[in-house]
Amino acid sequence: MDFLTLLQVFDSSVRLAVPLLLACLAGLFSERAGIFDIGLEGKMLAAAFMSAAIAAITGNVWIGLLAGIGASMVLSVVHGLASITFRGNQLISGVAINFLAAGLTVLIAQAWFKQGGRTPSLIGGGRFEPITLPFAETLSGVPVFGPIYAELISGHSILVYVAFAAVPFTWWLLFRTRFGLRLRAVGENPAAVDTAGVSVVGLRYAAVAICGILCGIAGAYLSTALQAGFVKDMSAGRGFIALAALIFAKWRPWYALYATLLFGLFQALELRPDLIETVIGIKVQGQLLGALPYIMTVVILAGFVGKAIPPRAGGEPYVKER
Amino acid sequence: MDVMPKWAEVVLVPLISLLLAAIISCLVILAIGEDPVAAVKLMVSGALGSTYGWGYTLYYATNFMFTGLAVAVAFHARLFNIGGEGQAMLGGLGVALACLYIPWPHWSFALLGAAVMAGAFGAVWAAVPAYLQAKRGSHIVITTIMFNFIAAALLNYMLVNQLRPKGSMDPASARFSETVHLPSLHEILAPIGINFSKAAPANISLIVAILACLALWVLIWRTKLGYEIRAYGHSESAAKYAGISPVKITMIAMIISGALAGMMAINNVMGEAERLVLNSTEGAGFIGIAVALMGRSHPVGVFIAAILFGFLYQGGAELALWTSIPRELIVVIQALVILFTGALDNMVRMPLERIFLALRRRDV
Amino acid sequence: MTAPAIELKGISKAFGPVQANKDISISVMPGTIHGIIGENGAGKSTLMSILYGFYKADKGDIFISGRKTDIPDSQAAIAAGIGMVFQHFKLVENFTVLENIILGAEDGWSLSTSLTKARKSLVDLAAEYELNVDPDALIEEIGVGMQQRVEILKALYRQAEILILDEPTGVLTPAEADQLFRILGRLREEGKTIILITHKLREIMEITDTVSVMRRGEMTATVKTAQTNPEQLAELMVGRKVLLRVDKDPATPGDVVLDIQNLRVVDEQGVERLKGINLQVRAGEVVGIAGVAGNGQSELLEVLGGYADGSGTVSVNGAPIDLTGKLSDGKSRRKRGIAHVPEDRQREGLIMDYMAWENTAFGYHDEPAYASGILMNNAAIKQDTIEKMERFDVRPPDPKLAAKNFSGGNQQKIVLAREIERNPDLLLIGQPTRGVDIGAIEFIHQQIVALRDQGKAILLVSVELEEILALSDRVAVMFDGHIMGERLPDETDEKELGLLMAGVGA
Amino acid sequence: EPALIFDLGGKFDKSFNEAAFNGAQRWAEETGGTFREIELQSEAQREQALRRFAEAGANPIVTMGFGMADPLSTVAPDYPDTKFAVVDVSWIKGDNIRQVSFAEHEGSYLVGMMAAMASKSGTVGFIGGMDVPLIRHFGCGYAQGVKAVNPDATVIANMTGTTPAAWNDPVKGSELTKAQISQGADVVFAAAGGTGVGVLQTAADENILSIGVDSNQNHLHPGKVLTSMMKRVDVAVYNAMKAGEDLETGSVIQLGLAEDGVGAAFDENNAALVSDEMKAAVEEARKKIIAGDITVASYYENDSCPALTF
Ligand SMILES: Nc1ncnc2c1ncn2[C@@H]1O[C@H](COP(=O)(O)OP(=O)(O)OP(=O)(O)O)[C@@H](O)[C@H]1O
Ligand SMILES: Nc1ncnc2c1ncn2[C@@H]1O[C@H](COP(=O)(O)OP(=O)(O)OP(=O)(O)O)[C@@H](O)[C@H]1O
Ligand SMILES: [Mg+2]
Ligand SMILES: [Mg+2]
Repeated sequence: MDFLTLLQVFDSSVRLAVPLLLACLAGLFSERAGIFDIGLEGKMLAAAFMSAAIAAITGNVWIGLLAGIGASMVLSVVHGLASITFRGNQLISGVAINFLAAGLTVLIAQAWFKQGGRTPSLIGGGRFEPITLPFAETLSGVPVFGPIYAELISGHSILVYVAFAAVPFTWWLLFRTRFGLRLRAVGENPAAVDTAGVSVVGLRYAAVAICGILCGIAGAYLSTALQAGFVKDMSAGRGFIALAALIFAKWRPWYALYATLLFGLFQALELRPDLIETVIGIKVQGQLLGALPYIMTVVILAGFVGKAIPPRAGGEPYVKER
Repeated sequence: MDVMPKWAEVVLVPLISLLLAAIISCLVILAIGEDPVAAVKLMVSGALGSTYGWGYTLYYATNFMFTGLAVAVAFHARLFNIGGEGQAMLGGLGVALACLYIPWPHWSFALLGAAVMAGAFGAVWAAVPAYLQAKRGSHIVITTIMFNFIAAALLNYMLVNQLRPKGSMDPASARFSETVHLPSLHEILAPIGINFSKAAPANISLIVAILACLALWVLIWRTKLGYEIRAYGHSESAAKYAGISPVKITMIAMIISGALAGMMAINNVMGEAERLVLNSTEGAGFIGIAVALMGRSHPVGVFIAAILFGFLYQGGAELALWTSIPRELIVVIQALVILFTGALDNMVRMPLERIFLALRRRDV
Repeated sequence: MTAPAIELKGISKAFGPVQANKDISISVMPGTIHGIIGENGAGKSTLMSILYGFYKADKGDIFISGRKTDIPDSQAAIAAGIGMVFQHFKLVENFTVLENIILGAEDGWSLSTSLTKARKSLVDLAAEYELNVDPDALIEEIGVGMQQRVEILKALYRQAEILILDEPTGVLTPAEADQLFRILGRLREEGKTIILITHKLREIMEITDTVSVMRRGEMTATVKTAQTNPEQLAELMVGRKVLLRVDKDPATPGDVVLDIQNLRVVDEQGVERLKGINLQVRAGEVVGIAGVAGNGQSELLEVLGGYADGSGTVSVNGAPIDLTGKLSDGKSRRKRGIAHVPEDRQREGLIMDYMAWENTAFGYHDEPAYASGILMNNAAIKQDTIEKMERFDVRPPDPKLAAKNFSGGNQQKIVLAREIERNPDLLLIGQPTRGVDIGAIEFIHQQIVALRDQGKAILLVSVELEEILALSDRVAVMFDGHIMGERLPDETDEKELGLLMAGVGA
Repeated sequence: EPALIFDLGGKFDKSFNEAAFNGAQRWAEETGGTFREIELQSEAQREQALRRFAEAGANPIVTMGFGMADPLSTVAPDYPDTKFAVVDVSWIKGDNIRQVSFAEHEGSYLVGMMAAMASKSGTVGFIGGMDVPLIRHFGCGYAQGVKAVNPDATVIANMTGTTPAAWNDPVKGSELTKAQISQGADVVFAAAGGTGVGVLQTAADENILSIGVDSNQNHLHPGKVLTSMMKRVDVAVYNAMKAGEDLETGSVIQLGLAEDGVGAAFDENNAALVSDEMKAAVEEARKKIIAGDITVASYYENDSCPALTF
């Protein structure tokens, strides 16, 4: 396997990892604040649709992005109402949101565009185009680093860089600011936050809102950067994989990066049976190949990752008086 | 100490929640330019207005009872089994193998044998994540999600490469022989003079599912094992104090859970399709999560929630048949029902509690 | 005349159908320590939580330094100079001490700035009040005594002028309690106002200036401490005369029931917690284990109770029991006639979501009396529960009430009833009266003595020296995983035991 | 009144079902008639829809997809007066059933030839949706066509997945395309429903050629889609509806190249991409296949493929 091939696989891993990463960080904010969220999938889907729809209508992908974030936020508010204000079951709320998004996106798409639940293909300014970073051309001649820079680092859409920047930012926000301290505390022991004179409800809504923003970007990335339009159910289970990555990452931002990159790598390898064949020497049977990312995840989980302890107050509504 | 009388909690709250979901659904129907009144009528009469409708409603409900119970029993041990889908797929494989390769003398033996196979296959598929959770601390939510994907690949391999009869392009097993045909409700009820629709797929598995509800009720609330499962679910530290082994409970609860999910296959694979098709579970494993949550993990609740979802499925089918309402609308209606009855129930409960409290104060 | 630091007028509060506070009025002068006593569930914590803005009162007004003050949330309370140390600490377990202290009282958005600043003032506070804590230790890794210091520091860091402490000594050793009182005295001298909730009349007499008594949600009396005595207070509290001493005859020890030889326990982190324990308990005697929390007492109970592994030999009635493996669990221990009242009733002794009757069978649920075949005999368990509740005076005597809805004292009675009535050969009992009111303490102590008098062996672990001295026929003191020595209660005193507990002398 | 039963993918799957819908729509527009339709949501609805429409007097009932084979053979005998048509099925029995099957392998063979001729690298790709025999059937014909032109050519074949989600995962389709490009492919054939949207898009973005499927998808990216493997499901549906109650049944209709049931699409969108030489070669092969001079091996008949392993 030559170096360039390796870079291409990594490049593919990055693209596949980015929606997972954004959704994973989204879940991280929410769950660190004690709100479990299995509705990541639905929010991503809603955002994918709305951003593509609005980008198609306005021809401006940035407006599309905002609209996508807005759609994801609306679902976040529903989740917040159910799980914070009305202290409902967070899992049920998440399940409902997934269904709601799956149904509504197609209904609205059909009503607006009459193209069978799709949006029109995005052209020109309706899409996020890959950005070539400065000197990518000039440096590509430099051995090792050049190709890495030109192939792997350069040439992604802006949202990819946003996603990667979100990792240190999340870390910084959570572990270096007052807001982060409070957010983590509210997921561990809301009563401590409450008696310290900080609003539990306010913090949790803030967390859920950030979750909405990140899911919104993840969805927009799918439909306006990776693709040029929305297709029904296009999130294709990525929200659930992100959830798995979140547990894998033990609710930590840097680990989230590693976990999603690993998942991305597995998925990228699945696309390259030829490489697997050259490495292990035998042709992997087709369906087995498809199952490989999931088998690898289980193996790694069982072999190398210890027990993951979720935020202690996670999943439980904060009830003072019964 | 409860603020509300039990009937209000059990009947009034869900009913009002359901009503809210219905109202919003009607608004959505209006918004896409259809007639909500006609739609509701169609759904109700289509799903509940005839033995035919009931036959389909109950058929779907049977699936959801199995998967709902599966999720519920794991919940009692505080284990979140998202793997019902994969376990049900494996159960289907078990049923297919039992029905295709064993010459059963009579359907009753076949049902028994197939149920055992389905349960065993489902149980094995749940046991691996359970073992990894108990012994290695691998989070069961991830492993069961992964096992769903792996199950899909395995089933695909079995159907496309192994079980598919030669010459058929349908990735499905051969049809099972007539001897393993399970009696439908029509055949069961005819001798006692009830004329039940012949066309509907509801079959004797419904009775198995109801028995499973009963059995689970007994298990959870009447047996030592159920007592231990619940104890472990409520407090692991206390369970240890009492000498209840976490490993044992995790394994047993998940094995029961997987077996129940797997047993769904006697309904859809053996009872309805009479062959194994690629997409036989159709998300029933995931609906099971909603059913269990809405049924508050109680077998009676699961039973009722399963019927509700059966109604939504069959009512939705009727809508799809006779109107041009897109099928996604039905998904939206399902979502609203789950949201209002399952997650926003306190929105209804809180004001009701206040009313009942005020009433009580006045009485005193 | 100065205005009262705190004045509550006509406070009422209901939790659903439960009227926790009824029209309560109270005033506390600045620079005093005001005690509040009352039975479990009398409404003490509720009243203080209202003052701290944790709950909102249904009715009534709050005046701080004579000014009517609205306290809709804890932020308002903090702003009004109120600090509170809750009965169940409100700390984030996996945060450091410092992080817990600044939580909600940070300086600006930057955490490091806040932490640096807090670290400085913490040093000052620690020096001023002898409240030494390691600012970088995680809460889950420090003892409850330390955790309490953190709670107090939290209040002081917020410059509280009024400090509320809800049952602060329940978890402290005598030495720690003494130190706490020194600090409280100090704060009083500085003119701060302190409200102290406690079940221990000795503490009330020792430190408070005035004391209020609550019963069933009402304030029944407020008296000057100097003008009252423990007997009177107890009677005010419980509504009947209470015996404040334990009445018991000398023990008549029989055969050795529990024989521990060279018992060692290594915890999950690989730290040796028990370093070779030798101890014997005979039939018909109570052996008390004294010691500062965290010196191995909990591990001793855990390994004997069957939920921690150990090495060495432990024999019961002459036959050894397994310390590791399958037969070293709670079930097997019970079969060998060992009953166990665990230290933490809420985490271990009870399933808080189970109803009382279900808890009555907990741990014994597969015994023939409660089960046949695979089924539980629920009717028999319920019947048994009704009888037990009556004999142990559990209130309310409702077998269908969930354990979490009983007060601490009554929860403890449910556990005791279950374990004692099994008629065990050996009873392990940890912290039997933690957080329990006087009336219940009296009852629990009587039960323990009665069991001893039936010729049973009892191993008692408690951080209450007073309790150890009152109940034990022999006292062993633990320090750092060792037994420092054994004493007879009549031939020792709190001072000597205190030294042993600190690892001094032998 | 005729009825149309779509397969699980739903009416707007951008390929198979959508083609059926277009056929029905064309019939409705031309005749002014109306038809009933249902988008199936579950397996159990297959039989249900058949019976309900039959009972309601719909005739003929046109159904889509191999999944209908088994339910149809159960239901059809119960309604002898109703005519049924089923697309993509050829192996069941029934006097009142018209089975329509397409020689997808033949059409795929032709586009495979074009792919090989258009390819400069000698490597071409195939991206299938869910791994089912039908899709292997497509891939198998395609690979044979490629090899016929260039025996040394490499065909890279990938399936998107093993669950129905594989039909609607354009993101993965996109990545598969990129993966194939990095292995040297410069033409890719997508037989993957909604996933194909991503394949065609990425091929256009990356400046390689793509081949559409089922309906003519050349217009999606003019000048970037080499051709489309047309499968005239619309015609089959249109014809069935047009025949109405007189639908001829009891037979298997094989729609191959001869019947123009399958074929490569040529229009102004791909005119610039198709050389005369290419056109001529395809035309010649078409004739030879019709004449029986070339046999394209069918995956169905062999359960394996001479030119490709799955
Ligand atoms: N959050 C709550 N929700 C509902 N009821 C409550 C709540 N907190 C307390 N109660 C009820 O209010 C009453 C008073 O409780 P409170 O905690 O104030 O008693 P207490 O005097 O502090 O008792 P203890 O000595 O056990 O600490 C009890 O009957 C209790 O059951
Ligand atoms: N949220 C609540 N809902 C109902 N009852 C409550 C609630 N919180 C506390 N209680 C009840 O209030 C009473 C007193 O509770 P509190 O929290 O003061 O301590 P406790 O449970 O008595 O524990 P301890 O034994 O440590 O005193 C108990 O009866 C408890 O069950
Ligand atoms: Mg209290
Ligand atoms: Mg208490």
